[in-house]
Amino acid sequence: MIPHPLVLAVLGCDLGALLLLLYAGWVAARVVTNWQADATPEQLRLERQTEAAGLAGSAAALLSLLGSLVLVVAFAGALPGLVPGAMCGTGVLQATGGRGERALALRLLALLLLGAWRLVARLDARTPRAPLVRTAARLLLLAVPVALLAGLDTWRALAALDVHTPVDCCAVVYRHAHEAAAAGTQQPATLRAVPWIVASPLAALVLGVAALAALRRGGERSARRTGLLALAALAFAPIATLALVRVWSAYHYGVLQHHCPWCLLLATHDLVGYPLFFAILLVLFEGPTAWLAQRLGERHAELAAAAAARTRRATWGTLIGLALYVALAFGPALLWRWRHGVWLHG
Amino acid sequence: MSSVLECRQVAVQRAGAGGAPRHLLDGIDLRAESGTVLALVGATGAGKTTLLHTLAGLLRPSAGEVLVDGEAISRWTSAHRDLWRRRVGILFQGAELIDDLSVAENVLAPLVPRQMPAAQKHDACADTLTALDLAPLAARPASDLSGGERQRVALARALVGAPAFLFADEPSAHQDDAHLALVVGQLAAARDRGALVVLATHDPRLLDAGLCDQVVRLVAGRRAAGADA
Amino acid sequence: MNSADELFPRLANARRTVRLLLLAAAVVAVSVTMVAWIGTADRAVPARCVRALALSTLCFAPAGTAARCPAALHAAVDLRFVPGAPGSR
Amino acid sequence: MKAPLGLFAWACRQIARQPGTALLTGITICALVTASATVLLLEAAFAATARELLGAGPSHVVRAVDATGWRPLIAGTAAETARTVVGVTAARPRLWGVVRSAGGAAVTALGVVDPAEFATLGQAPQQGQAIVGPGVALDAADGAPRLTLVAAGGSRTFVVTTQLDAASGLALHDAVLLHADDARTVLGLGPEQASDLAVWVYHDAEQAAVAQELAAAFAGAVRVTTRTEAIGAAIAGFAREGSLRLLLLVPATLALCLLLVVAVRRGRSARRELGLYKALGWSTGDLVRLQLYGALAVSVPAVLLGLAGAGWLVFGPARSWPAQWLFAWPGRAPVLVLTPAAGLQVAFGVASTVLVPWLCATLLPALRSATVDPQDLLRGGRA
Repeated sequence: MIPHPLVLAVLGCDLGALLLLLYAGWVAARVVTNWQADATPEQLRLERQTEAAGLAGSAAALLSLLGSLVLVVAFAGALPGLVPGAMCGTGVLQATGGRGERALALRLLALLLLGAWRLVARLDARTPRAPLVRTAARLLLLAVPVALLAGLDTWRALAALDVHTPVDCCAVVYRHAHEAAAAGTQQPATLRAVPWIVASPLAALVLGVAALAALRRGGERSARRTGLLALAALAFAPIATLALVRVWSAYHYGVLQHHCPWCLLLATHDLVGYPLFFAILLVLFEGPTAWLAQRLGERHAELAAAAAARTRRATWGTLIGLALYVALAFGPALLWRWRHGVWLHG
Repeated sequence: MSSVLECRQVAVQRAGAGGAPRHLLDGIDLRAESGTVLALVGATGAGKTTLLHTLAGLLRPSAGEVLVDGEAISRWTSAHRDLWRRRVGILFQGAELIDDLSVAENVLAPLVPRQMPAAQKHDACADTLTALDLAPLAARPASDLSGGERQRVALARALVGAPAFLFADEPSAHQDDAHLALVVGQLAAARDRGALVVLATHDPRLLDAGLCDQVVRLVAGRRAAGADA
Repeated sequence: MNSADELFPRLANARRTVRLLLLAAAVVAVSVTMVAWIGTADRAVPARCVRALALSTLCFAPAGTAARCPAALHAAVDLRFVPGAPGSR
Repeated sequence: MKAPLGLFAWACRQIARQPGTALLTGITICALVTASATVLLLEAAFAATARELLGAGPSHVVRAVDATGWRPLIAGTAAETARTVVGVTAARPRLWGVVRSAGGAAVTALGVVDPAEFATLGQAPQQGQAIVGPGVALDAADGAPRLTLVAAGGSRTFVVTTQLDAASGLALHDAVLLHADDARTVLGLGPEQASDLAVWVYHDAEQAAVAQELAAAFAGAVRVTTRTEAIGAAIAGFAREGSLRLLLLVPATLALCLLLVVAVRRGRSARRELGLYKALGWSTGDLVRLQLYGALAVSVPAVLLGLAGAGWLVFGPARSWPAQWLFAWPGRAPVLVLTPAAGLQVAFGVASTVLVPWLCATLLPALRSATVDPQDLLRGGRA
């Protein structure tokens, strides 16, 4: 493993998160098995440990998020300089022998689970009788192994990083493009782009309408509206990502066939990838959060007020993410069309 | 804002010698409103301190409920009882001061985590120290104080946050008559400010001072019948 | 006692000490960064030397050691760059 | 002004109550950060310097090779051969080699092949003259500074017209610049020969491709080294040396572990006081924040001072010490280059490898001691 400072930073954050998660997971296991609302000394000690485990879990979630951000910055900006032939993160991921992609996917899953746990735990902490303490503990027990796996895969990916064998970074990107073209669909680039050119604005429109509908106060069908919002968000995230890589990134690169997600994170493209992928992740996090908070508020009356406030904040978060994506993905395309009179895709 | 503190069939037990449960309190019922003084009297070991700590949310009853304005705080989780104690001032029987901190710092301790301007915290401490004749001792470490002075510092610490509920265990302990008047004056002032004051005491000087609106006598963890004044 | 410093002297001193320590550490860190920054200002001269003499290595290791020009190493020979020159390991 | 009387002030007061432990913790963290940051900062500075300065140098160096090692090249034909390769914009033969001065030190003799190019540095040396780098020792016994080199055909003495100042140390610290003919004599080369050939290409990304075509263009066996390989090899060697030096972190890490044990023991003894705070209305979060502020108040200045110490050792007047100890650098070390990004990366890396584990190690005992319940305090019978 190369002792690059950012690599050390990722390992430091992961180590810290691991220690805290193990403690929180141990307490969560005891909550699931021993929690009863009585006054025995064991119950009192368990209540105190649950508080401490909540703080430890939050600190671990923060460290995991920080470690993931530093890992992306390392893959996108710092490590390509050390891997011969790598121009961006695509080359670095190649040099990890495929472990890098899996580590990033597991880290995203761990962050989603820790985000869900933190939502339930914070709502639970707002009520005196902690009705959701077991639910929160189960969610944490679900997140701990995934986080451990993500940490292990990250360490293995960084350890397997080969800085001697040259990688063919852009060649991979162009080969994917040609394989898609040669896969029996001898259509020109325009026709292959049409599904994404139609799907992404449509998904954005549906998400926007669902979010605005969810913002309308109260009403008996609010649960269905937040449910629609969650579904729209879960559908929007993959469509927006693929459309960004396949179609809209061309207007940032100025080149048609360069379907590379990592080059958007380079300084040569003004690091526009960071706000774009942040917008997609914000929608992915906040959309389902709105529905989950709504459901919890309905099931536990004492949570209603806190849950309604969180639902509203999550809906606004989804709208902000959507607006950011529309501005940075569709904006350059519209600008190109206005400036040159034609779409880049013909 | 007037509050009502109630006890319904409160019982507190603890594992005694040999593991057999020992009833410290059993079947306690009482009700008190803010703006009044409730005195808990009884022999040593009758359960006065235990009932005081149960009302203050420090102990959770093994049975029964402690309610504030109808809300059973005894069923709350520890975290919420912590925050509820920000409305509470507690004077322990043994003063429980932090010896290597100064008198002023001991009085400031309850206010430290609260989101209040520093000036407000400072003024509250200064006024409370002056009211209990402790201003000259402000910079002295708590380890150098006499018994009476320690008890007054502990009372000042209990009063500094203008609590809605004041639970004082033997507030007049080690006080000479001059300082007893100061203590009684501060307890009366708290009552007049709208707080509910609950005293656990042996001291007849305190009972005769005309301070108490309600007296509850405890015998062996139970409320003695017909003994209320 | 109308000020917190009088009522809580040790508290105020402790806080002031830690703040001073944090400030001093920050000042030291910034000043060393400035020294490093100023020091690196005169890298224009070595850049001119590299261009003028077509150098492909820098003087981070003494002449004649393997670290001086590792890329020039040849698997079959030791470090004598010129036939007949005295061995310089 | 009424000083804020919040958790941070109270945490500072807690430190003042046990200054000895806090001072020992700070010194240990500072030493740990200084040690690790010095090595990482030196590596980052070296890599940044090499990339920036050698960017102006040749993109390829061609050397003739035979079974015994390097062979001289025929300067004229080699340059013409190189210019035939597509993408090559310039080729220039170089005269250089390692020779000994009379004093026994190994120096790098460099022939000034293109006086026009050299004009940016000053007047090129004439025959019998020499321009020496800041690290070369001269013998100035009888007035004019002279330098005697032990060469292939016997020793030669040159009049030193200029000794370059320290600013050129990065490139020419131990260099002796001679007239081309003098250089050939000292290096034992024939009139048409050159040590190797420096080549420049149109675009940096073509280095790998042009290298193969260059090798194919030459009749004899040649070895072509690209600039990326040269820098990579230098950095890798440097990093290997540095990594060995990281072993010095072991004692400092043990000291930090010792302090963690002290922190855990102190946390346990403070339970009674923390229970009292809980009784007075503090929450678990308040207690954790109190102990976190205390840990930060000690470790942040220690990390800052540690990083500053490392910066001083790598860039300040004391920079020669680590260069000599870590990389056997003789005499006064040159001033290295450090880009802000590389500096931030090192600071961020070291701070998180020391600060995050230390805060976690402080947070876990803090969490455990913060889970005290007033009842534990009361059950102690004192209340």
